[in-house]
Amino acid sequence: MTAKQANQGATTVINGSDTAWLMTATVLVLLMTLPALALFYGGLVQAKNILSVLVQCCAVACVASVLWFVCGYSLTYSGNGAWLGDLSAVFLQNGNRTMLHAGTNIPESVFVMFQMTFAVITPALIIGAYVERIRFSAVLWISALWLLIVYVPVAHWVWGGGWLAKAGVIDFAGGIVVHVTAGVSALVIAWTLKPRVDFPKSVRPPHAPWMVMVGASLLWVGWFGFNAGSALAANADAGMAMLTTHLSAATATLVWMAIEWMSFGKPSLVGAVTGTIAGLATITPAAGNVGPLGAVVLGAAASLVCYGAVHVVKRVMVVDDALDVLGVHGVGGALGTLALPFLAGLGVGGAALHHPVGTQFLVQAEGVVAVAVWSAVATFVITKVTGMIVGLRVDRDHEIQGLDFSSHGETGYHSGR
Amino acid sequence: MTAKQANQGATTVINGSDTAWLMTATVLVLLMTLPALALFYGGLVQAKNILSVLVQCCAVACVASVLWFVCGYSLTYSGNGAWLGDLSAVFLQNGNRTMLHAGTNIPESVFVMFQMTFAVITPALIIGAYVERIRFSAVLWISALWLLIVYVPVAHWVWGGGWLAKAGVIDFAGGIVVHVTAGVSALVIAWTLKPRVDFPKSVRPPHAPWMVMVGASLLWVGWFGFNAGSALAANADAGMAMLTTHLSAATATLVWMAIEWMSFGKPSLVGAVTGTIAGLATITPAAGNVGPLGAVVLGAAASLVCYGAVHVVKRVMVVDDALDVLGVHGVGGALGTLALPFLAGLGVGGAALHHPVGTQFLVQAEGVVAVAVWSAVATFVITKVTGMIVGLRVDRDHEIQGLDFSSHGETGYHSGR
Amino acid sequence: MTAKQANQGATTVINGSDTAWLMTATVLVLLMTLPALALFYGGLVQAKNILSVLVQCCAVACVASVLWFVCGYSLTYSGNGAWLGDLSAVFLQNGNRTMLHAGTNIPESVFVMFQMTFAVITPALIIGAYVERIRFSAVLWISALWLLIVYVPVAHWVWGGGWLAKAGVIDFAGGIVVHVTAGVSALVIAWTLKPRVDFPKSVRPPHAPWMVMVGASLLWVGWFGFNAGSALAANADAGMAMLTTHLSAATATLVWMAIEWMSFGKPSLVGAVTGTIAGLATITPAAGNVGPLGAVVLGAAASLVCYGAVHVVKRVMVVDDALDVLGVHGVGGALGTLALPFLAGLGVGGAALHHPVGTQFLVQAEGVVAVAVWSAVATFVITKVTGMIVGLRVDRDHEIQGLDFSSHGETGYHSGR
Amino acid sequence: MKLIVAIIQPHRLDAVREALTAIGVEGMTVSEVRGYGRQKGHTEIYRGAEYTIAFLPKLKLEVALPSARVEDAVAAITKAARTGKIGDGKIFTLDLESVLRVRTGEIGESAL
Amino acid sequence: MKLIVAIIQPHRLDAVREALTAIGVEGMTVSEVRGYGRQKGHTEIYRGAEYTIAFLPKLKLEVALPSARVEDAVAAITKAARTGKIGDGKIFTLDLESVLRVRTGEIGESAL
Amino acid sequence: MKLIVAIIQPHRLDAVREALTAIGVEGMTVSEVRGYGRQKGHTEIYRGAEYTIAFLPKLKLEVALPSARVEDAVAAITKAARTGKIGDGKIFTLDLESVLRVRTGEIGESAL
Ligand SMILES: Nc1ncnc2c1ncn2[C@@H]1O[C@H](COP(=O)(O)OP(=O)(O)O)[C@@H](O)[C@H]1O
Ligand SMILES: Nc1ncnc2c1ncn2[C@@H]1O[C@H](COP(=O)(O)OP(=O)(O)O)[C@@H](O)[C@H]1O
Ligand SMILES: Nc1ncnc2c1ncn2[C@@H]1O[C@H](COP(=O)(O)OP(=O)(O)O)[C@@H](O)[C@H]1O
Repeated sequence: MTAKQANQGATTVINGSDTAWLMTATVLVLLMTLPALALFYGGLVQAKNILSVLVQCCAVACVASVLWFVCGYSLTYSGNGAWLGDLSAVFLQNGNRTMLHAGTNIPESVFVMFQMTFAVITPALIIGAYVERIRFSAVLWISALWLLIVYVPVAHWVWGGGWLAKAGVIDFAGGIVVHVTAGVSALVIAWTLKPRVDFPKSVRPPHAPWMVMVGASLLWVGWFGFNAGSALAANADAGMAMLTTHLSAATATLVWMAIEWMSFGKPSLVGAVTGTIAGLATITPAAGNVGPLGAVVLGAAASLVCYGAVHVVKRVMVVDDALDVLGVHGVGGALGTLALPFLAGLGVGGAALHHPVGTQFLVQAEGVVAVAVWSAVATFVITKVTGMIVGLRVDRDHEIQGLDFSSHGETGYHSGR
Repeated sequence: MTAKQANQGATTVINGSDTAWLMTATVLVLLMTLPALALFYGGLVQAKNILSVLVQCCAVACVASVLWFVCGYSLTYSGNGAWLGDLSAVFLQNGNRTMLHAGTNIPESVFVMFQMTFAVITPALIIGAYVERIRFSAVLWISALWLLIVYVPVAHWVWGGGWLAKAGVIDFAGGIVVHVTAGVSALVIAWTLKPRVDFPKSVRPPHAPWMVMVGASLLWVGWFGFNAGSALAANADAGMAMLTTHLSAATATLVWMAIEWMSFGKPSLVGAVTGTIAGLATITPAAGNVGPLGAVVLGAAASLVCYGAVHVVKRVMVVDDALDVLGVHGVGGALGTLALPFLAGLGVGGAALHHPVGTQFLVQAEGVVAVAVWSAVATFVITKVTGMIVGLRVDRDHEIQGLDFSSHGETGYHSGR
Repeated sequence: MTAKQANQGATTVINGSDTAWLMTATVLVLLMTLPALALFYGGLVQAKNILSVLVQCCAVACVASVLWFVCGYSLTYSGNGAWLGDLSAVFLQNGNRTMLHAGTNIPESVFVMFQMTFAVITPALIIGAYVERIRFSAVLWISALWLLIVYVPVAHWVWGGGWLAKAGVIDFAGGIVVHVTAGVSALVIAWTLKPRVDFPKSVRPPHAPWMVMVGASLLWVGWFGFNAGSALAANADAGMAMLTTHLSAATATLVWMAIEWMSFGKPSLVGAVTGTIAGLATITPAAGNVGPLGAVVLGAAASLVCYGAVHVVKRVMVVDDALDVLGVHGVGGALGTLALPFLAGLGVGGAALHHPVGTQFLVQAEGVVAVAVWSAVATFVITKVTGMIVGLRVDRDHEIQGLDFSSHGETGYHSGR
Repeated sequence: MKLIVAIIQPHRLDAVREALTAIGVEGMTVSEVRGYGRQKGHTEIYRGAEYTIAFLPKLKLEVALPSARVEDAVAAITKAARTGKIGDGKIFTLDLESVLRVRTGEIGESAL
Repeated sequence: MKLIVAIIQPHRLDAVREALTAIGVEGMTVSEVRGYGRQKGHTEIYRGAEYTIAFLPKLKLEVALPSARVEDAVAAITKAARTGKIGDGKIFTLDLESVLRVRTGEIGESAL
Repeated sequence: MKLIVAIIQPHRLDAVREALTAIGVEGMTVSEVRGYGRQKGHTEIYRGAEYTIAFLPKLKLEVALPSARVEDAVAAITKAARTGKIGDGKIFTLDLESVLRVRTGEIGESAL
């Protein structure tokens, strides 16, 4: 994902194939947020809150896009700071339209755009933690602050040539940068925000499981752009990343179904696709280093671990991380990050690590822990500050009535008569 | 979009990267009609008419495709006529399978197919004007005649080397060819057709806002193929077009939300995504000439202007352009076309105009006016003629009962019990 | 589709454009199963079974993916056996990540992944035959055995260099390998499984025609990856395959609408999109050999023949092939396979056959018959064996209650109150 | 007091509500129902065959009101709901023993 | 006249309608309802936990008919709706004061 | 026996069911309805204009029970359903002539 990883025969002329593939990958990653994630999350909530989730996904995507243009991109990918980039690319005024992105064979515009889709989906993932009770203005404040204070620095550390990149951490497509940051922050927000009224008694099964499945399916295909695009080139690395991504997702889906089948005598649709997402989140950091065999092992581990994690958060810690952002994304991303040193060498098709296995594991662990701590602390402050500025929750009546009408003046389903 | 624009180092051998990207872009533009536009429009109507909108989208897409094959393509892109192409490519019998499209590096088949998806979505956009009351056979007649009498000549003028192309008008991806033609024609049809029963009293909020949002999201991602594909190559122009397209859409979404928030105290989902579409339609003609800064400015202007335009059409002119085709698409397309001369030089990343700013503006205005007039006159005649041949409206009872059952013998939602 | 077909200037270095396009095509073909086919089939069943169809699509896709990794790929594409491949690529341990797939210019990983998506959708197509009454465990058993006993050998015969490939049969993207195998097997399973309770009296119109249309639209765009991807390169063959695919689908849609219009006075949405699928299935084997004119003819024939075939199966043979897998897919695939020799030379744009027309037709017929017979016999045995191991049907009460709750513990639509 | 239960064509709802408010009946409850009667249902097309949908969409209106108002109300509903086609619906009148307004606990006619 | 209100299992609707038409009762109105009773609801699975859905889908049938026909109708419904499992439902009978056919204005039994 | 028909705010359903079971009323039937009354509906925003939705979502609860239990039941429902805001709903009581349990054929109070 870092320019370095893709720096195979960098030239001074644009490579058309890499450009074609990266534009395609960009389309796929935006699709993951709009509409894939929106459908996945929207189907999981109650019918009276479906529209609010969709508005939140749109709004977060747009806020992140504009901030990325203003200074997010610059602070992430400019300069050589260990902690943060510089301001040489604010408002994307850093070069003419034919400029090549250093260390790649694609135009700067394509690199900016591809990375933007990552900056869009990461804060959007957090939506799953606070749905059905948050004030809409708080969504905007939290997302904006979070992008600049958590996502941008962490992305710089890992992908922008910062201290973790220098330490040789491997995070191919965002196990740390995307999933650990989003997962940990989700837990902190959910905990600060307090549970939904009558949680957990009030919890209802998803109002539209079919919508959850459609969202998950689009996330699956979109993830090919997310992971295979992270090779930043149309080459064998991209191809293998796609293959490992798919095998991990398929295996994880089957394993989650098996667990439910054994526990309840029936495998459910929502369970199956939750396994899919767990498998995809888990392979994300490792997609560039493991081979097919490692991907299958990782996929199986993903469902086993995430299934347990969801239980722990919801029922042991009793935190209302409504749609299990930590349990599925955060834990999955960390698992993949920590397991990859051991799986990279399993069978053929893997790629070399930056360090010997043991050392690599320690570096990976360092990355996960440092990023988790930073995400937790910063997000706590962001949430408290937002609470002071605009307040965090809608009032009880509005929550009971549903956010669709109370916050957006609309109704999800009109019989039309 | 014109061969000229893409004519950078034309060769006699097919360029694989350009071919790969254009095939991808073709897929994305077809996706914009099926199912994106169908969902966007379908969600906006009442539940009793949802299926009729979907049938209309399918039928218009197929009729346009077949006519494009028969003679539409030939009349648009063959020969050097100022007003119309020639018949040398009727039934696409103009060359063998490996033929290169002149002035590009892609196969003729790919160029034909990519342009076909534009010929498909343009008449489909007009559907928004006449839903919930039109006779299905009238949809077929109007769409077929309109494609040959309005779309084909205008596309030839602007993209086929016709008089507007010679005059140096800039319409990168269809602000004039797609949005002005569709928007103006929509108004004329809506006005000729008369409003829906009890309009505006009978107007109901969209029956499925979630469906509107899913359609809008797919239009957004599809638009990357529409605009970035219009570079006809996998290069920096395509990359910048994608970036400007995205920034305009994101900005427009936020601005429309802000307007509603200030006007009604609540931003709605349908409003937000209407802003998205306004931003996309507005950047369309300009995507190849403005830089990131210009795109953001254009996006903001899009929502401000289109929000007002929708109000004027619906409540001042009181024309039942049911889904605001003129207000959102027509006005947006015209705005982008007229504004691009002034924004192309804003910040870095833009591309040169064909004339000095002032002259370019006059040429742009000439194009918009000429095409608007032609669209209005021709569409009026087409509609009247269609009215004589098959009649324009279903009878009152059928309109009240809903077109799904009365015209197609189906019901949109079966509880299944 | 076979390496041979794509073997135009094979090299020892990876071709970036072909790789970019094939990765894109892979994404599109997976999209055809998840969620396109799931939506297409899900909308056709009753509301109480919608989720079960979605679970079946997910599960079949995952089982096929894992089996493809284990040995399916190896047995299909390794070695030179006339009947079956060898085990040299089990667990995909046959080479390093940069390995090129022999006879193509793409990485082995991309070829494996692209072909996997075909192995995923083929057994998924069969789901249409047994929905609303099958036991979920039987779905898993049948799909797994079917993939290894029917799909893998047939794919080897036709695409893996087996006896039919040697005989010179032409099946560009799977008229025989995908549609004939799935269609014939669907009939056998439906017949063995017996009809749904009270069939045909109990048959209800689709519970969500809009969902059927969305699924069909996504299948349409996905099919561009399926057919144009089968050129295994980003070249003129791919471009022409996309063009012929689109023209066939558009024509077939219009013809099916015309038939219904004449028969019932109203064209329906479900009818229109059924025509679309018939047109797509029919062009599949021929997409690489016919030109635009042939594609239009084939599209028209598709709807005429498949419309009749659906009637014969449902009302003459009275077999409960619930969603018409044989009538639409099987018959369409066979029709295209048998017609292509005669249409390849129609107008310009076609490609040469491997034999003179007459001989080619006989070879095509041989392929269709041999594969149909093998599919029928093997599937019958597979179904019987599965019946002994886990039983084929849910009990009557569960069938009446609906599989969503009885087999998966979920409800499709929660009003949320 | 009486409870009027009226089955009407879905698209007549607004007209009926206006007719009732016009005569000062300000409250009503509506539910979506499906009806079967002389109007024998309709047929839908599905892949070359026609299927009969026995039950057609109707709306059920429930209006509680003082016995004295019943006649006017029934007349108003009839007038507003009639299209003259089979399937226009029925108006049933039942005896209503008591009414209570949840918000205030008022009972009897004052609760209407 | 009487108004029969029957709560039945959704999948018994067709059988009940046929049973009623068989004895010449040609009109009825159906609504989708959710019921709670001895049959205590069911549990759905969601991410490793089971949730109880208290109310189960039922159908409510409303049939207005002459008092003389009530007995047969109740018998017919009972026979057609019974599966013998908890949750089969109830049949309530209420007194119906008057009926009017919207289309024609006919009142009383002739309106049925 | 009596049939209580209560119109309540959707989100009060669980509370009402608990209140009823608490006093030993174990059966009820619920339907989704839309209501109009003093609470005049609400306005939704659509592309720069506000539209009035006259009918608001409510739930209709039907509870058949022995006449002796009516008072407690009405009291329980009132208490559990009240939020104090306009639109809380109504409770109607009708006379119920007979009840039959489909599963067993039992009739009268024992069928409840
Ligand atoms: N006996 C009945 N009991 C309850 N509802 C009835 C009865 N007869 C008719 N209905 C309702 O009235 C509607 C219209 O009745 P129908 O006989 O079809 O037309 P019309 O009332 O114009 O003769 C039916 O769809 C049904 O909902
Ligand atoms: N007291 C009641 N009032 C209204 N409806 C009731 C009552 N008791 C039961 N019902 C309805 O009848 C249905 C079946 O009742 P239940 O007690 O579950 O089974 P059974 O009637 O076989 O004993 C319930 O789901 C509910 O809809
Ligand atoms: N006369 C009536 N007949 C039938 N239902 C009524 C009547 N009046 C009110 N309702 C129902 O009761 C609900 C609440 O009544 P409303 O007058 O809005 O509030 P409140 O009862 O608190 O004064 C309405 O939405 C409607 O469903």
